[in-house]
Amino acid sequence: MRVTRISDFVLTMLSRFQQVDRRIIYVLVWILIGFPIVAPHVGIRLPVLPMYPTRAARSFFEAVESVPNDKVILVACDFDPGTLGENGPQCRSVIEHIMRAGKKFIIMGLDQVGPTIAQAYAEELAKKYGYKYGVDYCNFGWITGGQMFLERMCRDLHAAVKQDKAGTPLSEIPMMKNVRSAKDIGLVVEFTGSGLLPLYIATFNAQFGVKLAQGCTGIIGPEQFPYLDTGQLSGLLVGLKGAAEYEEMLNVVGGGKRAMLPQSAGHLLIIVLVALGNIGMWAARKVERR
Amino acid sequence: MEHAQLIHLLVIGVVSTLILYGILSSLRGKELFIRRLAGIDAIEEAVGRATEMGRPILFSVGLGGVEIETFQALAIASHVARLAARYRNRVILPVIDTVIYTIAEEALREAYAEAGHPEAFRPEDVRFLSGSQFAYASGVIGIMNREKVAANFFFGPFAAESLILAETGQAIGAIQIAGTASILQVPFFIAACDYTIIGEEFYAASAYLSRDPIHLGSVVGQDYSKIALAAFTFTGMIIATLATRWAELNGLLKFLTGGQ
Amino acid sequence: MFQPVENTILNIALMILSVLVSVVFLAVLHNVPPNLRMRVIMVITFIAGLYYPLEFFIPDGTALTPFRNRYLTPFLNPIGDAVAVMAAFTVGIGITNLCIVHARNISQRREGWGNSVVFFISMIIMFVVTLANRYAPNLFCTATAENMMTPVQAAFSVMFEGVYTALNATVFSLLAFFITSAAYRAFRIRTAEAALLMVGALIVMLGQVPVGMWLTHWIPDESIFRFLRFEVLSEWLLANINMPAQRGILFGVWVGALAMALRIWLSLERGGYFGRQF
Amino acid sequence: MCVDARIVEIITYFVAAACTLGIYTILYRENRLFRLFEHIFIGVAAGYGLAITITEVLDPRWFKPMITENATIISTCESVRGWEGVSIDRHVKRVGRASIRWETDKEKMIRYTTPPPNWTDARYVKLWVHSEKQTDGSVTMRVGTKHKAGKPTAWFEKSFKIDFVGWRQLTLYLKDFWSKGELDRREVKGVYVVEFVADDALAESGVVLHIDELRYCIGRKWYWIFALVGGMLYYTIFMPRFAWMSRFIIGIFMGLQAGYTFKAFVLTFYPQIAKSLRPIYVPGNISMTLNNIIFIITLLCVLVYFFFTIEHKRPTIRTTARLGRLLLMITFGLIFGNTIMARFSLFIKRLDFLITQFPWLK
Repeated sequence: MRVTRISDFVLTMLSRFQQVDRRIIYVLVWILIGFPIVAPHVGIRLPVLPMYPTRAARSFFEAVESVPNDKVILVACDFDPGTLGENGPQCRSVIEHIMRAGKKFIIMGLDQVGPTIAQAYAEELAKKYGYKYGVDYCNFGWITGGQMFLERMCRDLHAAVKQDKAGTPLSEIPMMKNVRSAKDIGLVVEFTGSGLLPLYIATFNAQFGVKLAQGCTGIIGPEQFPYLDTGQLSGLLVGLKGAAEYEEMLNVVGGGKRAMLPQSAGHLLIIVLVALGNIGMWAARKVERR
Repeated sequence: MEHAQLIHLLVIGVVSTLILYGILSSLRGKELFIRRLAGIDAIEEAVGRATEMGRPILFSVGLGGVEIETFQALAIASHVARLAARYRNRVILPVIDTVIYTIAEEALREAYAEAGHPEAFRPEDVRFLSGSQFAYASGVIGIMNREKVAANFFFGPFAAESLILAETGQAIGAIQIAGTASILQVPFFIAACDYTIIGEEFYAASAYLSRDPIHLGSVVGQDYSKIALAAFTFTGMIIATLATRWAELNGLLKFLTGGQ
Repeated sequence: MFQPVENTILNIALMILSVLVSVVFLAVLHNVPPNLRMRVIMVITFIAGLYYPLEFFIPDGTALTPFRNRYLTPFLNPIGDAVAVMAAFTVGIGITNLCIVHARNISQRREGWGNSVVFFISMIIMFVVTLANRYAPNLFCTATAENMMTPVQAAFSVMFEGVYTALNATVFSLLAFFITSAAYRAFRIRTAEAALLMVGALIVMLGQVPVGMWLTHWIPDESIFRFLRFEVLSEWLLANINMPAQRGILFGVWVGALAMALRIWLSLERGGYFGRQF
Repeated sequence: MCVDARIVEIITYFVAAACTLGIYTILYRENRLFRLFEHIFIGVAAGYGLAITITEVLDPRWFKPMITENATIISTCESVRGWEGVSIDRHVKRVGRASIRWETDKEKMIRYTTPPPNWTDARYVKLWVHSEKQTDGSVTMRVGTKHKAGKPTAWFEKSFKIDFVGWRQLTLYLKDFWSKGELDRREVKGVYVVEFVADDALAESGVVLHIDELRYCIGRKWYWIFALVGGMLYYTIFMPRFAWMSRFIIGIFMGLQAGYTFKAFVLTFYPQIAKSLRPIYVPGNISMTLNNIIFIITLLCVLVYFFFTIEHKRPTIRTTARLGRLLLMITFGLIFGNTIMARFSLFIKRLDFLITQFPWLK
């Protein structure tokens, strides 16, 4: 095919982008996502991408900051290993912020696994911030009984939850002396992959006016925005992005920010491929018209 | 909520009466109209193409267990099998649920008999692959590649494995039709299949194909119910708007939302 | 009438008696003319269909509430268990079908029969190891020190974490590749619809990663153009277009499910599996 | 012949790595290695599924209720915790490593203070009692139960004679217990103490008794055999003469499923309608009003798209349906974009596993 003009040559080259072979795409995915993960292990330091926290994440941060010192924060870990990938980094960075802000907090959860994982995070961070179990934080463990039980907790914490996860009665835990009911709870932060928020709204928020903030997975993110608009939620972290935003505000590098580099690389790959595909299609149509 | 509120009883009562009214009026011979859905020609064209290439057809009901959506999908499978049986073409139907395996085997055997070629039906084409989602998915893409299927049909409830099946089918060049009510999987079927039927469009398609009075009446009854539900939602919104002004309406609103 | 008993022999006797009664009942039904038999099955489907609605829709504080609390609500769990147990018995059908297909491959030396042998070996190993891990974990040696494992536990760990969970997670992770190639092929501005599909996806993608946010972070957060920032636009679209649209689809899907439930319950369903005479 | 966990970990890692890379070969094209791992996967899944069906469904929810007594341990009598007035005895024992020793002459009454509270379905109590010699005295077992707050405690008790030597297992039917105080037998939820009182004749004889394996039982539920009969009906599908029997059981299944759809409609779908009842105009909040208006327009357009009985001829219907389809397309684009991060993290986790779990790197 004799090439009459340079533009014809360029167009035919571009039109090849219309049909990139799928194996090339797969190799690109291996490289672009694989490299950022392998690099740290072979000593290559990678840049950490800046995050721009959304308003919902910033109000989550302010909600934790604004809790008066005489009140405690309830950390509700209603997630299981399935959504640990997203809820884990969120929970860990919020606990680190609570410790840095010097507030007391209680861990609990409507799921068996959540409180255990949060306990591991708390113990690991406690060494860094000098937090002592029983004085600065404690863990009620797995709570069963759903909404009715949450309501009983709001009215009288000691009557509802007789002992903590390790079995020591609440009366023997120093920090619980002046924490009797929902009046002494400044904020409830909930981490979950399933729609459990209405349970907390109906009890803590609606009846006792306690502020609520949530860290949820990406899939159920859209369902939680209406609660932000109505003011029932005073903060929302969505998926790994939410965890990365919180870590940015804490300027700490955690699970969220570490994942941002390969995720960005992957997303960029798709955007570039889509662009090339469209350019290729446009070029091919141009060549046919000639 | 252990037990229903009154509003739930009313809504289900109205919807059920409208559906039964649709069915009864259809049984009494009332001429009913359903607009032709593009999905139907796509099904016939796909079966025709597979027969020309002399390659088998693969039909998957996804993660379908004993549930309503799976029976709707099996109705489509019977229709596809009747079409394929005319040209003695094979329909491979891998399943994930053992109860559905028994029902699917009978449905296909009967479809081939109805089309006049009972001997063309091969029992081992209806296969139980595995009870676990991704073992099933890896089994199906194995079958697709080895049998070099020419047409894929994905009807019924699907989850994350939808794109594994559809993308592999696209890679081997099969013509693919999908229809599911699993909304989160529809985008991936749109991206990888030649034609995607959304939500209960595929149910109306099967009613259109079978011309069965009960099915036609049911689709008409369902349309009446949707109009009723839309009207109910709209009036509810108006009441909610007025409730911001007149607080007494909040009681009515609470009744309508079933005490939420 | 259905009360548990204490002594073993009586228990076994009653079990045998129940089996005999069922066999007699089925034999009687077997000799009944087919269309009468079909009526019996239609009646049974109708009664089975009555249980959940009655239990759920009889409100509290009415004349029927005591009836519901006495005869319906207590059976919620037993019926759930019974359905699960009867469905569990059908697992045999699945396994027999699998074994027939693979046994035929081996006996007729069909191409790829080696894999069928591999299928049988891995099935039997996993079956034995999982049962042993549950019922006889310390089969060959009992007391284990802190970081020691019994052979059965070791085998189960290799088979479960090493094979089953690894294969599951890997097949699931294939989606990362397939989603990329599907996006590349599908997001082409061929028609208005395909273009909208692409635009929707691109906005959400850019709203999720730092690069996308960086592109529009120069728009001040307080200005009225705030919604043009990718992450804000993506949140807004997800909440105000995606949610109502999904709800619109659900209206049709659930009305359709109700219609089919009505037809199965009243045995109005025709065609396919249902149509055949008995 | 135990195995060091460290070695098992290394083997598990390499097996998992082999499986992972084996499956990834499908990305190039379908090949023998992928076929091998596909069949391993289907085999392992079949074996695991069968084993799990037995250990999680058939054994606990069918076989055990049908064959065993469905007993609940009140006290294993292996230690004195919760007991008052007794001592532990490691020599004279019936079950396990120890039993409870009760010198009737020193302690006229012994108590067990931490029994399981919920005895609702219990039908009889079983316990092993050992006596040194035959006596004409008897022991009364008293069970104290507290009902809702404010109600007085109710007691129910039964006595049994000690007219045997050596170990004997006693079965005390709860319906034969004589009850003091108002007791609702169907709702026995507040049991807080179990006492054994020796009568005067026994105390004089000063016999030393031993108690072991104190349990309350529900009994063997023979009627669960019907589930086996129901399950077997499925297999008749392969026998044309009896195939109607499979219709019998599938009819019941589908009836239950159809009935449950009405309940699911209310529990799963109706909240969606309830959440859509939003005010069209929200005083003082322009953005919320705008959002709600767009919400309503999208909902109605998508609904019109799904009408099948109206020909799309009339312009109003046609444009609304067209707008509905476009809104649907944007929605599917949004869902697609929203899922990408989750799918990439699956692959990131696999790579993370391959690299960080590498035995010598950890």
